[in-house]
Amino acid sequence: MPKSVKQSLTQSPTEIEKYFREMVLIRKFEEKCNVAYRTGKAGGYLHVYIGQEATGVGWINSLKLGWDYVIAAYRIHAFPILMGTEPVACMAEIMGRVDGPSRGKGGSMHIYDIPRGFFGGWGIVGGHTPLGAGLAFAAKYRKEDRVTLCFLGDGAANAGVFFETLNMAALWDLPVIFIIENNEFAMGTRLEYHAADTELHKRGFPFGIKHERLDGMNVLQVKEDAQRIIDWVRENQKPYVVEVMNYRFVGHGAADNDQTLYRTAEEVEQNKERDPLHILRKIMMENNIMTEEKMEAIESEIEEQVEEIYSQALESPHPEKSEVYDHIYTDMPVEKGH
Amino acid sequence: MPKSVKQSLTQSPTEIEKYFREMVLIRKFEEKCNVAYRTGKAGGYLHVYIGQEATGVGWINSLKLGWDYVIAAYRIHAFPILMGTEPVACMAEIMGRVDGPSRGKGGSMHIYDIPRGFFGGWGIVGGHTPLGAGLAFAAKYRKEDRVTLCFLGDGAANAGVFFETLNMAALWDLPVIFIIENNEFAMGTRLEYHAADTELHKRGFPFGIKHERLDGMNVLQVKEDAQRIIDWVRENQKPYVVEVMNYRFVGHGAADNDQTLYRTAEEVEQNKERDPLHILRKIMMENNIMTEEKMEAIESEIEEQVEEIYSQALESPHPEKSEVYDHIYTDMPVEKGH
Amino acid sequence: MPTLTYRDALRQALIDEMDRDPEVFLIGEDIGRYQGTFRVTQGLFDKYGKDRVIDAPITEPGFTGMAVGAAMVGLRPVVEMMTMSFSILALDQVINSAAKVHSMTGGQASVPMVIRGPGGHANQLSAQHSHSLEGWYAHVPGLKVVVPATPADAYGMLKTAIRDDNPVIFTENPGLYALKGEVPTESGDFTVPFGKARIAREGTDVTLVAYSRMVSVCEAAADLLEKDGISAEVVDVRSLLPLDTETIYASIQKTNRAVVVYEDWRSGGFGAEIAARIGEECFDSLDAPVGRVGGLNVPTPYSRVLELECIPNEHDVVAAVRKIG
Amino acid sequence: MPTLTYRDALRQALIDEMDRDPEVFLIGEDIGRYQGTFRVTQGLFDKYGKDRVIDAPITEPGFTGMAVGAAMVGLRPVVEMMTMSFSILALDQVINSAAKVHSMTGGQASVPMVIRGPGGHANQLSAQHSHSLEGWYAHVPGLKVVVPATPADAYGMLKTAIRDDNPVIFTENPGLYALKGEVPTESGDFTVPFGKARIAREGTDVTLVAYSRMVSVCEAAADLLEKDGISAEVVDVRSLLPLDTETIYASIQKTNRAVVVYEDWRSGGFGAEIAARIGEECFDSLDAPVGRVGGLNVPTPYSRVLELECIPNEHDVVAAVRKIG
Ligand SMILES: Cc1ncc(C[n+]2csc(CCOP(=O)(O)OP(=O)(O)O)c2C)c(N)n1
Ligand SMILES: Cc1ncc(C[n+]2csc(CCOP(=O)(O)OP(=O)(O)O)c2C)c(N)n1
Ligand SMILES: [Mg+2]
Ligand SMILES: [Mg+2]
Repeated sequence: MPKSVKQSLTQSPTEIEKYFREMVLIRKFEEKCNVAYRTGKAGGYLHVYIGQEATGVGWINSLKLGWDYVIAAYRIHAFPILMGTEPVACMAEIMGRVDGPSRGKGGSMHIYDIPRGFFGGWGIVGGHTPLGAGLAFAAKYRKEDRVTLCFLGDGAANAGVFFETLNMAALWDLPVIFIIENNEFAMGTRLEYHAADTELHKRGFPFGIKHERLDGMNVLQVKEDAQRIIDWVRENQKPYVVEVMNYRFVGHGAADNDQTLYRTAEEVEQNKERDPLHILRKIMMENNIMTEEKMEAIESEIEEQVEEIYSQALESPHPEKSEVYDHIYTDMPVEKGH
Repeated sequence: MPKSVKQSLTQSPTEIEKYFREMVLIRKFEEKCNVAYRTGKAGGYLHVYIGQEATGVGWINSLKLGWDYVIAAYRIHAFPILMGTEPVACMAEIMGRVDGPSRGKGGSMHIYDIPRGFFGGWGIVGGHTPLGAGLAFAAKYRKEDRVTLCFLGDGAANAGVFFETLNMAALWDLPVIFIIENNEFAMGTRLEYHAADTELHKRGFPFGIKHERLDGMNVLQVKEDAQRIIDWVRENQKPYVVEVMNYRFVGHGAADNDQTLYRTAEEVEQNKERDPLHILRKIMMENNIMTEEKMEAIESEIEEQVEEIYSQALESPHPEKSEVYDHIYTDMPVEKGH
Repeated sequence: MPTLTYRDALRQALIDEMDRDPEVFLIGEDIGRYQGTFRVTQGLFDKYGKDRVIDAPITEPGFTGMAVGAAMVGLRPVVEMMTMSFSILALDQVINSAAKVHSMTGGQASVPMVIRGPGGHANQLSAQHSHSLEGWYAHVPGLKVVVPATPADAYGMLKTAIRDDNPVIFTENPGLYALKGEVPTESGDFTVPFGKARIAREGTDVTLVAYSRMVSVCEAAADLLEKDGISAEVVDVRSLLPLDTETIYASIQKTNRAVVVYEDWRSGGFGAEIAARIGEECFDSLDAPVGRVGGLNVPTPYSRVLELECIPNEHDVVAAVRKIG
Repeated sequence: MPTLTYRDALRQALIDEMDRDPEVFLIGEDIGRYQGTFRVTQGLFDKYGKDRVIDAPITEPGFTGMAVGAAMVGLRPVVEMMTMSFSILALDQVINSAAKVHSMTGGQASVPMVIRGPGGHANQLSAQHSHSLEGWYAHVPGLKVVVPATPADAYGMLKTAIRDDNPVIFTENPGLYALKGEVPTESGDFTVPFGKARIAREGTDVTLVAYSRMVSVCEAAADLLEKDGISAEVVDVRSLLPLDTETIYASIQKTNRAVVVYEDWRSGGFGAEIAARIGEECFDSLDAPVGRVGGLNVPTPYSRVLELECIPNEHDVVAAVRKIG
C-alpha cells in the first residue's frame, strides 16, 4: 500500500463510499455463495472473487454502463452485480433457479446480462478471449465507441487462443482491454510453475500492444488506472493488455479444500496486508473519510442485505423438467426423450 | 548482401562447395517437383523451397546428423535430402510410389526419415510445433544432448499452439530451436496483413526465450549463426527463437498460379538480388573459390542427377490397393470394406 | 433460369445476403485479397472492402471465437474454413461457444453465424486435409448442419443459413464446386429451408439415402441398377440437423429396402445414426437389413490409387444394394 | 483379492507401469503438486518427482502435442485431461498427429501414448464440462478407445493401454471414481485386453449393450426387469475401438432383442454405430427394432433437476425395453 495515499486522493468521499459498499457487497455475497455450496443449495463448480474485489470495482466503475461490453471467465459473480443485475437474480442462477438470468441453466459459471452488456460467464479457460475481441469488433464495425473489457486469469494467459486473439486485436485495432487478473494461482498451480516468465503483461509485446502491470488491491489506484486506460482505448481505438496483481484468498473453487497443497498459511497471512477491503478501510480512516463505526454499520447493513438476497433467491422455484428442451435453438424444437 | 564477405569467410572452400552443391540440388529438385506436378506425376498440395535453400543448408549442416532431431511443416523436401535420405526415395514419396519412405501414403507434405532424425512433414499450420518440443523433451528426459530444430513459417507463427509451446519450452528448459522462416507470405496473405508486429522473433520475449532476427539468404552467414545458436542450445539446454528472413520466389504451392494477387513482378525481381544461389555464386567468384565454369559444370552435373532421380522415382510402382489397410495400427487390423 | 456452378451459386448467395444486410460480413484465411483458395469469395474483397471481407491470420480458434462474439451482439459472420479439416482446431469455439450460447444464456443471446467450407476428400490432399466432419457436428445440439448437393441448394441453403439466428455448419464438398446446375437467382427471393429432404430420383425397389457429393454417386449407382432392372430412389437429405426422417421413412415404406451412403469414415459416421433410426422406425417395413456404404476406416493416404479405394463410388453402392437384395 | 475404488485402481495401474518402465511419464494440469483434481494421481509427484509427474500449464493443445512428439521417439506419455471435455481443445493433436503418425509415416513411427480422464456428466458442471466424447474418438481410425466400467477393468485396461504402441483414449466416468470392486493387483501381471466384451450379467430375453457408467445403470434396470419376469443380459463392451461385435451378436442371437445404452447425446453417439451394426448383422435374429437409450440432445444445463433429466437412468432403460417388448 502506497504511503502517500493521503495526499493523492482524487475521488470524492461519495465515490469512495460507493466503492466500499460495492466491495463489501461482493465480499459478503461471495461468502454467502460458499455457504450455499456447503449446504447443498448450489453445486457444480463455484468460484468466488474474494481478494479480487478492488479489481472488479475499479474497472467496472470506469465504464459507461449500458454501453460498454464486459466478458469474463467463470469467477464472475461480481461483474453483473456491479453492472446492475439484481443480486437476487445472480444468487438464483447460482442456485439453479428460474429467476436466474439463464433460468438456472447456466449456474455460477454462466451468468449473462446481455441488455446490460455483460456477456458471461465461460468455463473453458482462455476460450472467451476471442469472444471479447468479437464484441469489440462488432462495436468498431458499427462505428460505436464502446469499449470492451475482457477479464482473464493468470492461468488463462497461457492459452494459445489468447495469443491468437491479441494478434487479431492489434492487427485490426480493436478497442478491447485484456485484463489479466494475476491472482498468483491457476487452480492448484502457482504462477511460477505455469508461466515461464511471470510478468504476464509482456504478452502484449510481440503484437505491439501497449501493456502494463498494475496494482489490483487499492481500489482508488485501480480506478485511476482503469479510467486512464479505458479513456485511452476509447479515444485511440486500439487494444491494451493489463496485468492486475491481486490475490485469491480462498480456494480455487468452493470444492477446493486443501490449500496447503499449494501455499502456506503464512503466505496467506502475509497477503492479508494486501486485502483490498483492509486497504480501503485504512485509507478511509487515515483520510477521515469514514469512521470505523460507519464502516461497521455499512457492513452490517450489507450483511443483512445479503441475507435477504439469499432468502429471496431460495424462494425462486427450480425449473420445470420440461424446460430442459427450451432454448436450444431460437426457432426449432429438439427431439424429445432418451 | 554484406560488402565485406571477402574478408570474413570462415568456411573452407570444400565446405562452401558442399553448400553450393546442396543448394543447387534443392533448387533443381524442387523445379523438377513442379514439373512432376504439372505433368500429373504428383498431386495434392506440393510446396517447394525455392528461395529458402540457404536456410535449410546452413542450419542442417550445423547439426550432428544421426543424433539431433528436425521437424518441419509441409515445405520440407529439402530437409530429409540434406539429412541423408535418398533423393529418389523423396521423389518417389512425392509421386505416391512405394519406394517413398511412407510408401506413398504421405506425399509431398508427409515425408519422414525417423532413423535419420527427420520427423516430418505436417499439414496443419503450427500443429507440429508442440511435437518439436516433445522431441526435445524426450532427449532431455533421457539425458541425451540432442538438439531439436523446429522449422515453421511466418504464418504459423501466429498459431496459438506455437505460443503454448514456447511457454512449455521455456518453463522446462527444452533444448529446441524454433526457426521461423519468414518468407514474407502465408499463402496469399502478406506478412503485414497477418502479423500485427512483423518482427516475429519477438514472440520469444514474453517467455524469456532468447530470440533473434537473422539473415536466411547468405548461406555462409546462416551457417555461422546456426552453428553458434545450436552450440549454445546444446550447451545451455534452453530453447531459442530465431526468425530467419528469406523469400519465397515461387507460388505458395504448385497450384498457386496467380501470384499477382499478392505481389508485383517488380517485387520479385528486386528480391532476386537476395536469391541465395545468386549470393553464393557472387561470393565464390569474388573470393576466387570457384570459377564460373566450375559452377556451371556442377549445375549441369546436378541437373543430370535430378533427371536420374526423377526417372528412377518414376519406375517405382504405385502401392497395391490392399496397402490401404496397412499401418493404421501397429498390432491390429482394421475392418475392411465400405 | 441461369446455369451456375456450385461455386458461383455460393458466391451469388453471399452477394445477395451482403447486399441485403449490412451486418453480414465474411472472415477467413485468404478469402479477400487472394480471392479465396477455392475462389468462392472471388471479387468480394473489391466489391465490399476490407471491413466486410476480412483476411484472417491462420488462427482458426481465434477468428471463429471472434465471430461468435460478434454474432452475440447481432452481426452475422460467415466464417470460411479454408478446408473444413481445419475447423478441428476451432471445435472448442464451435461446440463450447457457438452451439451453447442460446442455452447457457437461457435464451438471452443467440449466435447467428455460418461456418462454411469444403469438407471431404479433394484430390490427394493426404490424411490431415481430407476429413468429413459433418457427422461430428451433427451430433452437437445447438448447431444446424447443412450438406447441399446441387448448385440450387447451395444457393438457397446458404441464404437460409445466413438468415438463421443459430450457428450453421455449411459443408461444401470440394468435388462439387465445378458442378453446374440451374439456380433460380433471379426469381425473387429464393431460399431452401432446412430439414426438408429432396427426392433426387424416384424409384420403387430400394431407397438410397445420401447427402452432399454422395447424392450424385447414388444417382450414378441408380443408373447402373436400372440396367439390371432395379429401381432405386435417391433421397438427398440436404441437412443432417435437422434431419427430415419423414421423407426417408416414407420412401422406405414404399421400397422396403434402404442403403445409407456417406463419404465420412464408415464406423461412427452420421450414416450410422440415419441407419439406426431407420432400423428403429421402419422395422416392419424392412425386407432386409439397412445397408451402409461409407468411407474406409483409414486415414486417407496420399497415393491416388489408395485414396480412390477410400472414397465410396457407384460400384460400392451397387454392391451394397446387391448385398441386401 | 484387494477391494479398491476405481480411482485407486487407476492409480495402482499407473504405479505398476511407472515402476515397470522408466519411460512412462505423466503430464497434465494439477496432477502433481495438487495431487490431481479427481485425485487419481495422488502421491505420485512425491513418489516419482517432477520429471515424471509434470504439472502442465492450461494448454491442452500444447502438452498433448508435446506428448505426441515424445511418444514418436518411444517415451510413453500418459496425458491426463482434467476432464475429457477439455480434450476438445486438443482434438487437432489427437486426430491429426497422434492418430495419423503410424499411417503417414508408412509404419516408420508409432505413438505409444494414453490420454485419460473423466468423461461424461459429473454433478452440475454445466454445458461446457459435461461432454461424452468417446463416440467422436471411436470414429477415428488410428485411435483405440477404452471405456472401463469396473475397478478391475480400470486397472487391467490402463496397464494394457500404457503398454500399447498406439494412441489410446481412456475414458473414466466421474461417477465411477468412488465405485469399489475387487482388483487383482497382486496376482502377477494382470491386464485386460482390448476388444473383448464382458457379460456383466447373463439373461435370455433382451440384450442391453452398454459401457462405462451405463453398465451399472443397465444392471439396475435388469434388476427392475427381473421383477417383471424379463431376463436381461448386460454386455459391457469395455472398448469401443476395437469393438467386440462377436460377443454382442452372440448375445442377441440368444435374446433376439437389443437395447444400446449410452450417456452421450443420443443422436449421433457411438451407440448409433453399435445399433446400426446390430441391425446389419443380426437382422434375422431380431424380433424387434434395436432400441437405443442415450443422453438428451441438449447442452447439459446446470440445474440439478434438469441435469438429471438429461442422463439416462434405469427407468429409461426399462422403458426402452418395454417399448420393443
Ligand atoms: C481448457 C481448460 N482446461 C482446464 C480447465 C480446468 N480449470 C478451470 S479453472 C482452472 C484454473 C484457471 O486459473 P486462472 O486462469 O488463473 O483463473 P483463476 O481461477 O485464478 O481466476 C483450470 C485449470 C478448464 N476449465 N478449461
Ligand atoms: C490450421 C491450418 N489452417 C490453414 C491451412 C492452409 N494453409 C496451408 S499453408 C498456409 C500458409 C502458411 O504460411 P507460412 O506458415 O508462412 O508457411 P509457408 O507456406 O510460407 O512456408 C495455409 C493457410 C492449414 N494447412 N492449416
Ligand atoms: Mg489465477
Ligand atoms: Mg510464409
